[in-house]
Amino acid sequence: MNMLTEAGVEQQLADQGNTPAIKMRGKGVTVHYGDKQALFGVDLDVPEKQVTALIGPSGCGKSTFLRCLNRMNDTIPICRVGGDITLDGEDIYDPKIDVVELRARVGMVFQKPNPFPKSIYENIAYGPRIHGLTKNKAELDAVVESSLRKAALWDEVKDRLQEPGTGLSGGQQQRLCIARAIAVSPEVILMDEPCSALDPIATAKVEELIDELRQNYTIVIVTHSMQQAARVSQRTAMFHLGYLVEEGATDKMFTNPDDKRTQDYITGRFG
Amino acid sequence: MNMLTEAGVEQQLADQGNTPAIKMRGKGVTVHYGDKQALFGVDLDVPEKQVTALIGPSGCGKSTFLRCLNRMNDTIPICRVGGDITLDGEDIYDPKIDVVELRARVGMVFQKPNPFPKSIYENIAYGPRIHGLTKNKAELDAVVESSLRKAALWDEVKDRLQEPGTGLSGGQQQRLCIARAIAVSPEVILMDEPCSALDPIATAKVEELIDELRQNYTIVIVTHSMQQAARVSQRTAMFHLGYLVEEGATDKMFTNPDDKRTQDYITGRFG
Amino acid sequence: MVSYLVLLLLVLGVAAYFVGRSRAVASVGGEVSRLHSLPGQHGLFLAMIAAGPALLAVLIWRIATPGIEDSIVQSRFAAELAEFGVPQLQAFLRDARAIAFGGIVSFPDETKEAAAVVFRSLHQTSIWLITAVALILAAGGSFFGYSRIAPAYRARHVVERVVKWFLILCSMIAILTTIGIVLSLIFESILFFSEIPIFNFLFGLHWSPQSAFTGAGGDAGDVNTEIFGAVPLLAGTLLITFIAMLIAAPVGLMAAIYLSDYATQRVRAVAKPVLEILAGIPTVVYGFFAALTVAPFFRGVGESIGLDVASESALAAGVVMGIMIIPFVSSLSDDVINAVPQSLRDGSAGLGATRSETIRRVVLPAALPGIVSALLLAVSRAVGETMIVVMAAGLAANLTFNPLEAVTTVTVQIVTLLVGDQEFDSAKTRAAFALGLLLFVITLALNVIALRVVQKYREQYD
Amino acid sequence: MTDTTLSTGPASPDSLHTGDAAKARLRARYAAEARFKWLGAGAVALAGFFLLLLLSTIVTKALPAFHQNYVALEVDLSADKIDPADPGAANFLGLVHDGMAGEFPQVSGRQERRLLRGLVSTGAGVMLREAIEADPTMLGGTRRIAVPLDDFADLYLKGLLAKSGPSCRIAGVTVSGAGDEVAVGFPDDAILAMARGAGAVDGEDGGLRLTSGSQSLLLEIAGGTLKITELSTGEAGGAIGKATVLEPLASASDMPDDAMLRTIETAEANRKITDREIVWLDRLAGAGKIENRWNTLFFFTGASREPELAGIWGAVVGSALTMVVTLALSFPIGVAAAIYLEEFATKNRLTNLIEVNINNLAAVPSIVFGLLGLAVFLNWFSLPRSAPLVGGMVLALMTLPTIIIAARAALRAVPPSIREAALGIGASKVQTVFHHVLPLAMPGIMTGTIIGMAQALGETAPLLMIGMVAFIVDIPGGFTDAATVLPVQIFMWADFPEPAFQQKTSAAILILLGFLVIMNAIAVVLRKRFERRW
Amino acid sequence: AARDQIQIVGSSTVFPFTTAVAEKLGQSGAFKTPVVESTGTGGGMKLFCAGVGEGTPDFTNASRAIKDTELASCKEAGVTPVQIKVGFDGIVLANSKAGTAVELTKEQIFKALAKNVEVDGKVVANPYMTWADVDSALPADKIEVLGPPPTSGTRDAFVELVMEEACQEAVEAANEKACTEIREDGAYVEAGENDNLIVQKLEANPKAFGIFGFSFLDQNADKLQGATVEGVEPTFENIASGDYGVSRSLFIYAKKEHVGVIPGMEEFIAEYTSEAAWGPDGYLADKGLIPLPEAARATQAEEAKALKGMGS
Ligand SMILES: Nc1ncnc2c1ncn2[C@@H]1O[C@H](COP(=O)(O)OP(=O)(O)OP(=O)(O)O)[C@@H](O)[C@H]1O
Ligand SMILES: Nc1ncnc2c1ncn2[C@@H]1O[C@H](COP(=O)(O)OP(=O)(O)OP(=O)(O)O)[C@@H](O)[C@H]1O
Ligand SMILES: [Mg+2]
Ligand SMILES: [Mg+2]
Repeated sequence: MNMLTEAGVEQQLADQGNTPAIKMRGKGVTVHYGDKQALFGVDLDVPEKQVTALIGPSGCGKSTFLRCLNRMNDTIPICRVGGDITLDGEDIYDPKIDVVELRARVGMVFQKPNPFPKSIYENIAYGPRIHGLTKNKAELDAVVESSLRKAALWDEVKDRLQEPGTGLSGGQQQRLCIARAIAVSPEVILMDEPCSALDPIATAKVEELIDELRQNYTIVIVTHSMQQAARVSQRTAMFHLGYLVEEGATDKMFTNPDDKRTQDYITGRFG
Repeated sequence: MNMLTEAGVEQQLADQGNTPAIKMRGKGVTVHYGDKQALFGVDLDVPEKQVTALIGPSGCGKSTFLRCLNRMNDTIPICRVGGDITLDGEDIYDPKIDVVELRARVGMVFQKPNPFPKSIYENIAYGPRIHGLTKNKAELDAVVESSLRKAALWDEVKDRLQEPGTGLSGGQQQRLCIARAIAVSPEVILMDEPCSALDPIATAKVEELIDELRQNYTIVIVTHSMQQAARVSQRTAMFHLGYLVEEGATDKMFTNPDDKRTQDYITGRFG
Repeated sequence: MVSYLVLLLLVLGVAAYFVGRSRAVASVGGEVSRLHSLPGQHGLFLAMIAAGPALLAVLIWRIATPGIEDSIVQSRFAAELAEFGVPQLQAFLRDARAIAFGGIVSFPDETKEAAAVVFRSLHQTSIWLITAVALILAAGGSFFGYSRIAPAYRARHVVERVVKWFLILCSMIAILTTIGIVLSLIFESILFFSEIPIFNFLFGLHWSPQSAFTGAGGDAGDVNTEIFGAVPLLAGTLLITFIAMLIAAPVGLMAAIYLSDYATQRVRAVAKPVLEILAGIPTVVYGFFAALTVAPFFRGVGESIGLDVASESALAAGVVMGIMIIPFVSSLSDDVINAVPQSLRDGSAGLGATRSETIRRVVLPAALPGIVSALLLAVSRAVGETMIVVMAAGLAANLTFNPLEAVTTVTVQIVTLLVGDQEFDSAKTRAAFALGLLLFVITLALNVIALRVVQKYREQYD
Repeated sequence: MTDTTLSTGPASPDSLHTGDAAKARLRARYAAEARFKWLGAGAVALAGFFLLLLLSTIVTKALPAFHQNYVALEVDLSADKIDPADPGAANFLGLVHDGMAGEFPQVSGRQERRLLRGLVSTGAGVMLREAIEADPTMLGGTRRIAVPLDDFADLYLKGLLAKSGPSCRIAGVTVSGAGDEVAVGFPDDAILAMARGAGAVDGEDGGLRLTSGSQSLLLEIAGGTLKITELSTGEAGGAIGKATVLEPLASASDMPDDAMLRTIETAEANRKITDREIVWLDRLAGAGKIENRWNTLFFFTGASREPELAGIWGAVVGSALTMVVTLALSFPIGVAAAIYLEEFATKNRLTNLIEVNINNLAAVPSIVFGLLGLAVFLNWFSLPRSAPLVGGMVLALMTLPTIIIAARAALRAVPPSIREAALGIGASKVQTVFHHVLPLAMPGIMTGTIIGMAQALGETAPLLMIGMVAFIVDIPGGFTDAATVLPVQIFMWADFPEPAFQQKTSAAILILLGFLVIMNAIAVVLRKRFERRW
Repeated sequence: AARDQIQIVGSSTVFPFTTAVAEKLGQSGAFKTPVVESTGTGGGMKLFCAGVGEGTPDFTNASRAIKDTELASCKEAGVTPVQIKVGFDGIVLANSKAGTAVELTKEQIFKALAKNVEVDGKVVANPYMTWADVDSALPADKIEVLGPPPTSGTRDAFVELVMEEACQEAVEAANEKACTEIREDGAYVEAGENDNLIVQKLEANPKAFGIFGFSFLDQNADKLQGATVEGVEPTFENIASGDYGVSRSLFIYAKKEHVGVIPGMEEFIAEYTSEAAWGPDGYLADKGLIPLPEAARATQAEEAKALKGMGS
């Protein structure tokens, strides 16, 4: 799938330069919801096997950008996406591209937990099943268990795997959705505020998980917690009113941002 | 409506003792979801015109308790509530009680934002309308505006009041639900993680709002952020596995908790 | 006159609504929020209590007076009417009324003229009476309601209780209908079973109530109890319904899925109502279609591959019936499928599921109860259909599960027996009632099972 | 944490979703996807195809019924025929028949006169009377009045009864003799071949005989028409034969002339119209006295046993009245019952019982509802027979389960979070339901209503028991007047022996469908407005 | 109060004729057009005999004479029916003109359609599959006859007039009951009461025969041909003269108690029994009703006019 397109070459060059390869790249991404423009020409690279955090005030377009990365916006009829977004150098909005494969490779945890009205077990097993990732029941059981464990939910639900996922508490549902997403082992995981409903301990566990996943996966996370962004991400991008204000290594962003707005936002002096 | 029940007398006594009056009181509250018990005899007083924070790990029963306070659990068929809960000394589970009135007096912001599939304006205006809080359109407009302003959403949506509330970003929806709840001016406001999807600035604004509301209203808030609990609440209750672990003045809870578990949880050394 | 009264009461109701509202508002000095209930609810309450009882009284009057008037006139003219039979009496009253209040007088005479005078005066009196009663009720209700309006008065409760009782009443109609149906079937059925042993009826394998009335079969008492076996009919019903569902369920369901998840909005907006026309085409048309187009077609196909297809076959009737009930499945399912929240579809799509996987594994299970309802409704319709079966599958009660043969259904037999030329008090006609009852019991049992199943597999989303 | 996750392993997540195995799986999944989609499209197309098939056959059959042929006659309305003092007493049909006779003064025999009279509709007299009642100034003098033709005459003129064959000109035909039978002579014997082609049989005398089983050969000559009955070879290569006079020649004497020979391919025995009638009708048509009018009679009159007079309006009104009652009862009651069961009732034995009951009612054969209506509404409440009020009530009972079931499914599909939202800000249960849940469930409820009403509109069986399967001429004026409904009318017409009713049947079906479409269109528009996804 | 519009119920066979009369009465302008329902003879009798008064019909059509039990229940409810025999309905066996014309005897029909027949002195289930099996002179086509169901009066008349008669000659040993039974192995197709459908099915399948009333043959004379029975062709004249043996009488019953109560009843009877209606040239003949012999018409009209009640 890695074709030697221009982007591909560029990526290889990047590889040589010892900086991490670029897994996904957005160039001049614009999004309209009907008449309302939600993103204005966002250029953002997502480096491979790193965690990229998207921060910014509520309504600035973080989720919108995130949903562009695996074309979830396709499901909103009034939504139109412009610009280029590539995955491994390939344009994901190319008509030739296969969105199903794309979404299998670029998984997503949604902002509002949306468990299926099925049992907890079925919620997790769904992805591996449709992708045919496991050969038998035992393997599937193992995947379900390890996914739930990683999402720090196993202990709470191990005795009630057959109960409906919708009967869980808010935070449990959120973790269920995280477990569901990682069960299919995507290359890129998009997480929209994965810890918003979680208590500090669960949050810590999810952050640990993110750190662990980073070894093999590329991760993009939306968060409102500066601390969290600082803790888990290597790169941070700051959005404001639909514009990408600034983007760079997390250390730098949090210590010495270029943009005044970033600084204000991070220090909580915004608005 | 204040009948001189035993509880009422008690409350008056409490008033004399210069401690704040008890607005709501739970005694031995138990909740079962089907066979599963979610709350085990919780005793908790909610003092009037103060902010009470409920903290605890995910799935410990915070939402469940909160939902008992305005009988939202009635809507879950498998849910059974035991024990006594009083509002102004009156048992709210008394068959004589009018749940509608109860809920008008005890408003709620849900954990998952659930705007009506109507326009933003209608979302806010609905409550005042059914409670007859405004005399004319102008007044209603004013209520809508001030509610949205208080929830720090006005600037973002003032030009699109007629668009559907479901087309807002996650954080915007959450603020919309806050605005919707305060538009009916309930005596008690229950907020289930009202800031989970909000950025720090919006969070600060909501916290400000809570602080402001405290002048006139009683507030119960569920939060996962210790900082937030410390910042906004006067009293804190710590839940764990369906038990109320400890309850007391926030200052004390955060500096010198009685229970080991509280201490561990607050300092993030839990689990 | 009375229509003016009704109009007056309606006006009063509307007025009461506004009065109640403003009174409620006034009672709190404009501070509406201090009211327990909305001003509108107070208004509604006052309107209901002011106009409701009076209107009810008028309604009762309207239903009751003609009878009362008639009996008064009858007793007044008892002497003249002594000789009259029922129809003459009725004609007398009809004509007298016609003379009194206008209308075609068929057989005028003097007594009738006299009676008309009585009618007129009676009517006048009764109008005055009801007017007085209605006004008293209205006034009383108004005062009572008006006095109740106070900030703390729970007008909403009253209004909502009325609403709720209305709702309960409406759902009770289903029970009443059921009782009515059972009652209208049971008496004749009992008579039937007194002639035909119930065992023979339930388990008999032979249905052929041939022996006719003219000379054949001897006396009425001499009934052959072996010819009323319901099993072939049930088998036929099952067969045809099964074939129909074999068409309607997949086609309907797939159509619903296509319309709700694949088709563009415009296609859906057109296709759905168009398909719904299928449900409204009169069954005679389907009958002709089945008998003259589909059946010969199947017969031709059958012959070409060496199968012996009867010219009336269960297949033809079933297939056409299936077409007819497609919209029951497609439209109702489409609505429930469409109602599954987008977030669930998003969740599945976000995991890399294809659209069809999302539909099959997430959307359909979530919509299952609704779909089952739709399917049940379609089955019900198929079970109850007659015309297509009569025209395309014939009336011969063969005990067979071969779809290429002629069969008949319970419903068809009920209709044929009821509209036939044989005398009504014969076992043959009564068999129709027994069949109706049997079908009722069987579908009841099936529905109980279906309810259990649905309750078990219900997935509550959100 | 035991990391047994995936043996394929997070070590190489790339291969998991982009490797060959994954590609193969994906291809299979896409094939399934495509199949699924095409199945869906196919299902819609199939259903659409069936509909089209049904509609097209109905429409082609129905078209002739939308026009009706009238004949314009000179009718004498002078005072000696109609007494101006009492116009009602006159024999109007007789006047029309006189007018018809006036067109064909030469027709004399009793049998023939009867045949001629039969060409105009028997309803012509009533129509004339009504016209005069509406406009008495018509009286006193001869008027040109158009009256409808009889059904067979009408069918013939529409080309549905007899097939005309080719016609050709023949020169030098001689006619001799007088009376009903004449002799004809032809200059050459080509006519013999034609006769043979027309199915003539060999007579005993070696000639050809044209019987009622063969095509008709008609000879138009000298302003009259002859029907050839016998032919044989004549002298000098010509042919001679005998012919029946269908229409007398203008000049009775022996005169050679150019003649038109026309054939009517359908043998007289195989059609419901005689040669004589055909000739008369063609004559009238040739004289421009036949008017093909838009069939207002069909649209705006009540039922009749005469096909040319039968109209659909009575049934349309009856259906409308019945549907009004049905809708007014079943919609609110159905929705209310559904709301109660789905939103208010606690789930217990009673509600389960009600639920099972409702589902079961849907399966009750519709005629049983008729029995119920007979027992309850007619016998118990003594409501009138054949009344739309009762019909509407019975159909409402029949429709209720459909609406309730659909409404419940729709209500159930509304996410609970919406209810919680409303309840949470202090809306009462009733408010929650009526303000939020019901509007969201409306599309589904509408669908149930559309389907239920469609079913009710097409139903006949339950009406049988309550007297609405009936022949009713008068247009109903209210809910308690005797009335019938469209499907009954269709059913009855489909069962009448007269062939002309077959077109009427199809036309009536179209009317019913039009009725249905109008009824649904309103509901569909409403439904669209409520539709949204959340 | 009583109605002012005549109500008629009953047989679907008589329905086309009674409706024509009703329409005529309505056209006269003096009365509302009577409401004529098609309920079947049995259902009609049930309604008719339910009692007197506005809720009950004034006339009922019948494709057979009232039965004793029905008359008894009429009496019990205080109803005196006035019987008027209005004409005959020939029952014909016909096929498409595209098929072969056949001449049948009653015995052949019996052999073709009976459930049990006598073969070599033994009563066995009907073994004949083709017409040629019945009689070698007949075509070698599969026997397929579309006819009315057992609930129909037409079927009863057919059974009585053809099957039983032939049976008594053919099967001496057989009990009476066997004579009335029609085969159920698919050769006889019970086809509902929509005769137009039968006509169309016959058109589509020239090898099939149909059994139905004469009026359908009459109106579809261009498509169908009637089989001769015992050498007699089913024509209007033959049925009227009684030469064609398979015909039955049609009746209407008037409710004597309602005469003089419901307007128009006498006029309706008068119209029905007028020569212009039921005479050989009347409009009912056009509709396919076979008139009674002249003398019978006279006595029937006489009795009807006098309202001669039954059993009184
Ligand atoms: N509808 C339900 N049916 C069954 N079990 C439920 C339901 N709702 C909650 N529970 C269970 O009850 C327990 C307490 O749930 P609750 O929602 O109160 O937790 P919480 O403290 O609010 O957690 P979180 O912070 O994650 O929202 C959990 O174990 C949860 O799984
Ligand atoms: N479906 C939609 N229809 C219309 N407008 C939308 C829709 N979804 C989002 N928007 C608008 O687009 C803008 C960006 O929304 P987005 O969801 O990307 O915000 P966000 O950064 O994720 O905010 P939050 O932190 O509150 O989730 C907002 O103004 C929002 O109102
Ligand atoms: Mg967001
Ligand atoms: Mg919670």
